[in-house]
This record gives sequence, structure tokens and C-alpha cells, in this order.
Amino acid sequence: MPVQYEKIKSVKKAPEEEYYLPGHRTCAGCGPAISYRLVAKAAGRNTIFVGPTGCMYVANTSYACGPWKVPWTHAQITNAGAVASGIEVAFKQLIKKGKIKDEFPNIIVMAGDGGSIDIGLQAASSLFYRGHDALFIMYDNESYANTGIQTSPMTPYGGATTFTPPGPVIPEGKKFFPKDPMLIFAGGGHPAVKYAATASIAYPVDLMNKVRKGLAFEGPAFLHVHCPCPKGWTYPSDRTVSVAKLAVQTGMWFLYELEDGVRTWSRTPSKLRPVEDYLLGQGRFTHLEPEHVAKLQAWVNERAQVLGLTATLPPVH
Amino acid sequence: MAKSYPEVPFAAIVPCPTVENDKMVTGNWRSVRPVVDMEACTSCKLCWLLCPDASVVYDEAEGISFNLKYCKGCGICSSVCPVDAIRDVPELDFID
Amino acid sequence: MTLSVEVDPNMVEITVWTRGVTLAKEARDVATLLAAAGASEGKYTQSFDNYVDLPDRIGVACKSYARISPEPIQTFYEYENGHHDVIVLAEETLIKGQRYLDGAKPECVVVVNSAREPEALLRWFEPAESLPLVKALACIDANSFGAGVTLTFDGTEGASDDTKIGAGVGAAVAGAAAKASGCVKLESLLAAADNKKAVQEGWDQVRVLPFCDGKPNACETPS
Amino acid sequence: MTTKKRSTGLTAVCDAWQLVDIDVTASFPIRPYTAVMAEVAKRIANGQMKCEMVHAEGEHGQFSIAHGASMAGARATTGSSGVGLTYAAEVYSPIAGGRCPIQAVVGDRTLDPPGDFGSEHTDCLTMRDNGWIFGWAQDAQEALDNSLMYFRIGEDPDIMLPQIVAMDGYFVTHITQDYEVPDQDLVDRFLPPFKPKFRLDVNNPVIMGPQITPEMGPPLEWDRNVVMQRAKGKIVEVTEEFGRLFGRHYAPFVEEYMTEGAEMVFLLQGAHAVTCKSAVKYLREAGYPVGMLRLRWLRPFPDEALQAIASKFKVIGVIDTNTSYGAAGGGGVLLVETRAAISETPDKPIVQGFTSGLGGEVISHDEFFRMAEMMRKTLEAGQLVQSSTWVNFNDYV
Repeated sequence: MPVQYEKIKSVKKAPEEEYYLPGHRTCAGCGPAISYRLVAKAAGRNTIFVGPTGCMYVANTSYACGPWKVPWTHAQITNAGAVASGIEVAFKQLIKKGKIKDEFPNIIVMAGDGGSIDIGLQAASSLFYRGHDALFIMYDNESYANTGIQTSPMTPYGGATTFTPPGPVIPEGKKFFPKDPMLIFAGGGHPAVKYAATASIAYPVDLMNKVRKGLAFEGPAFLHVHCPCPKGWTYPSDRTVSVAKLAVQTGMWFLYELEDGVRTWSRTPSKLRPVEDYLLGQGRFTHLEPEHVAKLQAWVNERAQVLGLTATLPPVH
Repeated sequence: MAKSYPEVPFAAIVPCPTVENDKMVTGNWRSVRPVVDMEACTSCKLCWLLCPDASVVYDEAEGISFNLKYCKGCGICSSVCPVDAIRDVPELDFID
Repeated sequence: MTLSVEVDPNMVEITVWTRGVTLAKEARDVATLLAAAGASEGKYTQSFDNYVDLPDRIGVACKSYARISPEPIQTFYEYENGHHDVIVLAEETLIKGQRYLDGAKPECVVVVNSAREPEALLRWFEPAESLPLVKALACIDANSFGAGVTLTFDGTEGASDDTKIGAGVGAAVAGAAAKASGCVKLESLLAAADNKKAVQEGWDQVRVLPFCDGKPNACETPS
Repeated sequence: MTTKKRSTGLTAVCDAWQLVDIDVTASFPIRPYTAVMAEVAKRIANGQMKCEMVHAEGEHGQFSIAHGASMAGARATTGSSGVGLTYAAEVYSPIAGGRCPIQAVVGDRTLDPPGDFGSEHTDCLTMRDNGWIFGWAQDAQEALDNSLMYFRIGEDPDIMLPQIVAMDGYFVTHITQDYEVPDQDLVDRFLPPFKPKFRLDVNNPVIMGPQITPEMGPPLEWDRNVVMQRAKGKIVEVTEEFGRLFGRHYAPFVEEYMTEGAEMVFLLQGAHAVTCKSAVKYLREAGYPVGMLRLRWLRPFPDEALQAIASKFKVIGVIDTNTSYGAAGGGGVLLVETRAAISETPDKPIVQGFTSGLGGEVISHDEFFRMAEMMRKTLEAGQLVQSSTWVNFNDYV
């Protein structure tokens, strides 16, 4: 039987109540901040956030304050999965023993890419493995942004960061292709994970429904949210949503769900736009030569095929 | 004379805000201010939903307005507007 | 009792306010250029970003500092400027809603990157009670010198700055600040900057509104 | 009813955890502390204990899980040994600074290299500057009693600090010994239910661990310093109350053994005190004016308690079963701390250091005898003969 949750029908019907309030030191046009607001809106009042170190810790809690209407705790960048596990078992046991009268809360980790798939990987994997009833959200801005934009495993091939500057010896900047968190966390290696999805801030209703669906599943769920970063990706701050949309249109981001291992596409474009359309507007890619762009296009095309997307793919030049 | 320090809460634990976090007012970050053309606005609420700072206010009777105490002037609202009903106006064109 | 001494009595403190990320480089360039110019004149100088403002975020107000002193700087590691001789606003809207006059020294000079006339900015001076400290308000339309904005992460978070210094709007702002305050000579600034033409334009075209006792144009002989 | 039992120090701590009804524990195996978790697991499986046991992915995860559980309002425990403790080092300060009174049990183990399961206090001592309160138990009974007292002190609303019940690996963790398990009613009278000052509660929402401005740093650190000093008073109060209720009377900070008329004393902590006491008896019979001081707390360090008695003696021989390479004085942590504690005491004794029992080796009677002889040389000389002696390496007798 499919899980039951109250589905949000449209932008207009999105819940009015805010749980991520005005008043935080995130960049003007911050993609992760949009995702935080949408997640909090979808999750509602009975929610506890675990916020490992990253922009969404440092920028949100500057200084001795924070924008959340619901309980929030810091975790180290290393251990969000472990702290959330501790919170989850505590609530279970305290409720069982009758020591507290609380309704079991939504426990949501809002971890950056580093805190999820790099330095936070071990704790995240363990949360998934042990089956804690928590929603682990990876807000992916494709870099260690809080420290001033350094490469993370999610930085795309060819992305310039302060640790991967392009130069005559390394013309492409970042040399590696990113990890695939969906495959790592929800590709079958963590049997307790029954639900995982990718989402994008450019598709807010879809994102909010995936939050609700993830919370409705008993046990752990994973959400991988694409969150453009105007500072790190160097584009004007008003373009955050359009950059996110371009990522989906070019296949630099795929929107799908994995429910009990079965993939459902949330958007199935009939054809993908060439990857240049996505790269052109971002300062972090301005140094790329045609051969690098071709490599990226080949990577996108291969992923589309592996994931089973039946769209017309742009040629690789 | 000894320097005096602010009072600090136990373990730096602070209460959650309920309406806005007025310890971090960001309205003075703005170099452009959003202005909505109410004639053109269709109340689709996309700008409201996508504002990172929850500073687009929607009211059924009044329509769209902006919480200028916090709006950072990022311009997302005007860029996502499907009918170009929001303009970004230089902040110094306003006295307040 | 404690010692009562004036430390670095002849040091000129220059505080450059800017918007995080997008204009951070330009503000840093203003500070770097003024310090470099001062150094070439044989002075002791420093320039650095205000650590407490970091990490900077797009749009947030943040500061870069320059210090120029005829003697070795004793407050080398006292890392915030607290007695500003020159206050530079690298973007005009900073005039509104920021307390840049806090800690201003008497006879301080305020320089704003704006196409507007100084008179048009007066209403926003903050805090108003510090106005008697201001000797002059100067405006320079640095954005119009075709210099453009250089966005780079060079020079941030303690890194060295390998991107041209004074190629962007910072050059004209520095020229204007030097003219309005007299903190460094034009020729030393020209020698330091990448875009010398913009420095010259800034020097030539700065519009200075002198103050007396907190009132503009009240002086008999504007200095 | 009090039950008499024969088991290990680890089982004794598990007995304490059962009595105080812990809600959450987080485990990861590393010798020699592991059995406490095996014991918890067994008791959960057979219904004796009602608690969530989370099999963590490592020590860093263990302490983080306990931290999360404590923030949610649970009485939470964990534990480790050796390099397990150093692996978790990142999270010690956040737990203590967040004022989460979790309890960790430590069975000491030598840090690598090389691989060595034996006890050295270095592992636990690396935690000493993070704001945890802790000391060593010399036997299973004291391990159990310390666990109960530490919960009471750490969870006190005026204290709210995490604690480590430390014991020497193998000696206390593995050697079976007799102890008493106290009555449940007494424990319930001694330790009230855990009431955190703040917890993650959607009805009273708070933000825990935000960033701060630089000027908030010093006052927050001052608070942590003040509470550590305040804990000393609480330790005295709770140790006395424990004695009244349970009939076992501990010196709050420094146990004195045969110090009556002693001119020179050994100063040490943990299991080796048991052999030391026996050696002192032989030495007394042989005419050595020797006694023993045993520290029951390392943090907070009992300066006042030491200062109050130090001038009774002419020589203190500090025995370090830990390493602090390059430390002042050439010995270990206890030598540095002891010298600092009594440096301004009038008529202060000469403090000399011994490093012994490393790698989990026994400190034998013979070694105590030789240390006593070296202390006698100091006594006769009226000044230090050698600042620090690594027993069997640079002895001067």
C-alpha cells in the first residue's frame, strides 16, 4: 500500500505557515535557504532539525540566534547522522517509557554535500543502515561554500573552486566527476531506505511533496536537493531559480524518486538541452574549453542512459 | 577598567523566534527594492513561495507585498515572475 | 590605575565598507591600493579584510581596512579599525541603514561611490549625532569609468590576491578617497594601481562637499 | 536488598546503568571496555534493562549518538578505550559545552603504536581539557559507586556536565572481584529522574549550539570554567550523601592511606593503588616512613584538597601511568598537575615523578619498594635527586 500523506496540489495551495522565518545571514539569492524554507513549510510544526556545520549552520545562526520556529540543534559537519540517530532513539524510548508525553516528531537532518556524502558519509550511512525514522536531506550546493568555496565530491567536473582553480597545467579546474548519493544511499546498499528522491528548488511543489512523502515512510528516507549557490557558482543572485531549472533542462540534474528500489521520473523532458546552456551563465565554468564541455556532455548522456531516461540527447562534440 | 561582556544564555541555547528573527535584520543589505505592479500581478504566488527570506508577503485581499525589514533585494521574485509584474528599483530612489 | 597613552597617534585609519562577495574584491583593492601608495611614500602601512565579517555573504555589509602611519604600527594585531579618518562606501546604498560613522575621528572624510550629488545623500547619514565629526562628504561615480566589477575569490579567507589590484571600480574609488582625504599622493596611487586612468578620473572627478560643525557648506574657506 | 556479587568492573558499571534506568546507550567494540556493552545487550535481550542500544559506526558516532539522545532529554551513556577515545575527540567539547550530562565508561588502553591492549591513562587524559568531569576507580565496587555519584553530580541543575567513569583496563575491567549492588529504592532516593534544562521539544522550541559573536566567547568560556570549579563543592556534598545512604564512605578527592606519621607519600590514581597499599604496609614494617595518596578526581583537579594536606609530608612521589612526552618535569600529566597545584603551598614537599606501569604492565611490589628507596634518597638529600624517573630505565638506586 502506498504511504499516506497530505499532498500539496499547487504553488497557490502551499501551506501559508512559515517555520523558516525572515532574518538570517545567508547570501541574497541563496539556493539552500530556499530549500530550507520549503522543507520547513512542508514538514510543519512537529519537526526537529539537525543542522551540521555548513552554510546552513553558520549563515543561519549568526549570531546567537536563528530563523527556525521549530527546535534546531547544531551537529558537527561529521556527525549529523549520528546525532539524529541519538535523538530518534531517545524519543522512541522516552515515549515508550512514558517519561515524556510528546508525539514522535519529524526528525530532519539538513546537511550540505560535505556533511552528507564526504566527511559526513559514515554517520549518514549508519543512520540509513540502522533504519532510524528520520529524513536525511542533502542540500547540494556542490562545494564547501561556507569556508569560501572549496571543492567537494559534488563539485561538477570542470567546476572552479578555490581548491580547483584552472591554470595552464590543470585547464579544467576540477578533474573528478561527482559521486552519486542516490546510488550510494538508496541504490540497494542500505536496505532500510525505502524512499529516496532528488528534488530541485526550481520545482518547489514537487520538493515539498517529496519531503512529506519521505516523512510519511517509516524508517529513514533520503532527499537530494539541488540548490544553486550564487556565490560559489558566480552568477547574479536573482538567477538562482533559473539556474536550477536549467540544470534539470540540460540533465545536469535529474528529478526522480526511488520507492522500494523502483524509479519514477518526476519530470521527463522529451529532449535535453545542450549542457552549454547551463554552463554559460556560471562564472565557475567560464574557463572550460570545448573538449571539457564535450566530456561533461558525454557524462550527462551516459547518466541519462544508465538511469533510463528516454529523452533525445544532445550530440557530444 | 575591565571590559564588560554581554550576558550569555546557558550553553548559548536561545529560544526560537515565532514571527521573525529580529536579531538578524537584513533589510539594509538591499541595493535594489522590489516593487510590484498590482495591475499586472496575477497572484500566482510563485514569488512568495520562492523567496529565500520569506519576505514576500501574500494576503488574499491585499495581494503581494514585501517585508522590507528583511528583504535583501536578491531579485528572485522579479526573475521568477511569469508576467514581469515585479521591478527592481534602486534603493536610494526611496527615502525610507 | 592603568596607563593612559595614545597608541599610534599619527596613524590614519581608512575603513572601506562594501557589499559581501560581489564587491568584496573592489573594497579590498581600495584598501590595498591606499596602503601600497602609503608604503611607497615611506610610511608604515597595513591592509586587511575585517575577519568578523567573514565568511561574507552576497549583499551583507562588510569592511576592509587600511592603515597608514609615519611610525611603526603598534596596533598591528588589534584587528578592527576603531578610529576612522577616512570612511569609504564602495556602494552607494550603504549610506542607508549602516552605522559607518560609529568610531569616526573628528574631521573624518566620507567617500561614496555614487553618481548622485553629495547633497542628495545627506539625509541618510548615520548616526546623525556623529555628523559634527565629518569634515567632508565626497562622491565619485566609479562605476561609470568602464572599469567593471571583478569577481574573484583571490584574496579572500587569507589567500593571496593574484588578480589585478585596482583594475575595477576600486581604482577610481581609491583616487577619489586620496584626493578628498589627502591620505596618499596621486602619483604614488597611480604607481600602485593597474587601471591608472580610473585612478586619475577618480582624483579629478570627485565631488567634495565640505562640512563645518555638522553642516554642509558652512565653512568660510573650504579646505 | 543489597546484593553481593562477584564480577568485573565493567559488569558493575552495567549494574549501575540498570539501576539508574538509562534510556540510550551507544556501542562500538574496542578492547578492553567492550564487555560493558555486551552486558547491556544481554540485559536488553532478556528484559532486565529497558534501553535503546545503538550500534554506532565508531567512537565518534557513539559519542554523537549519546549527545543527540541527551539533547532530546534521555539519560544516555557510552564508552570506549585507547585510540577509540582519540578518534571521538572532535565531539567532546561540543558535548560538554552543550552541557549534556552523558556518562562514558572508559577502560584504559595504551594508545597506538604499537598495538597494546594494556592500561595506560593517556587515552582518557587526552580528554582532560574539554570540560568533562572524571576520575579513576580502583576496583569494581568503586566503579559502580562512581557511576552513581557521577550521574548525580553531572545531572545536577547547577552542574550539567558529562562524566567519565574511568578504570584501568584489565585490572578493573576484567579481574573478577566482589562487590555490592545497592538496593533500587536507595538508588531512586539518591538519583532523581534526569531533567535537562532544555531539550528538543516542539512545544518549547529552542536553538542549540548557534554561532556566536567573538565577544560572547569569553563569557561562555567563563561559565564553563565557573561550573567546573562549582563542581568541587557538589562532589563533596554528593560523596558525603552517598556515604550516609549506602554506607560506603569515600574521601571526596584524595584518599589517604597510612599517612599518619608518613614523611613521604606515593601519589597515584586507579588500580595500582591496591598493590601500592600492600607495598606501603611492607615498607612501613621495614621502617620506611611512607604512606599513599590516591586521587579520586582528575577533573576538576583537587588542588585545595591536596594543598590542605601537602605540607604534612616532605616528599611526594607521583606515579604516572601515562605519557606526556616532553612535559615539564619529564614525567607525565599527574606530575605536572601536582607540582602546579602545590607550587605556592607554604612548607611544600619536594615533588618527584615516577613513570611506571606503562603498556599495561603491573607495578610490582618490588618496583614500589625501589620507588620508596628513591624517595628516601630525596628525603635524605633534602632536595630533588632526579626530577622524574622512568622506573627500570633511569633509577638511581
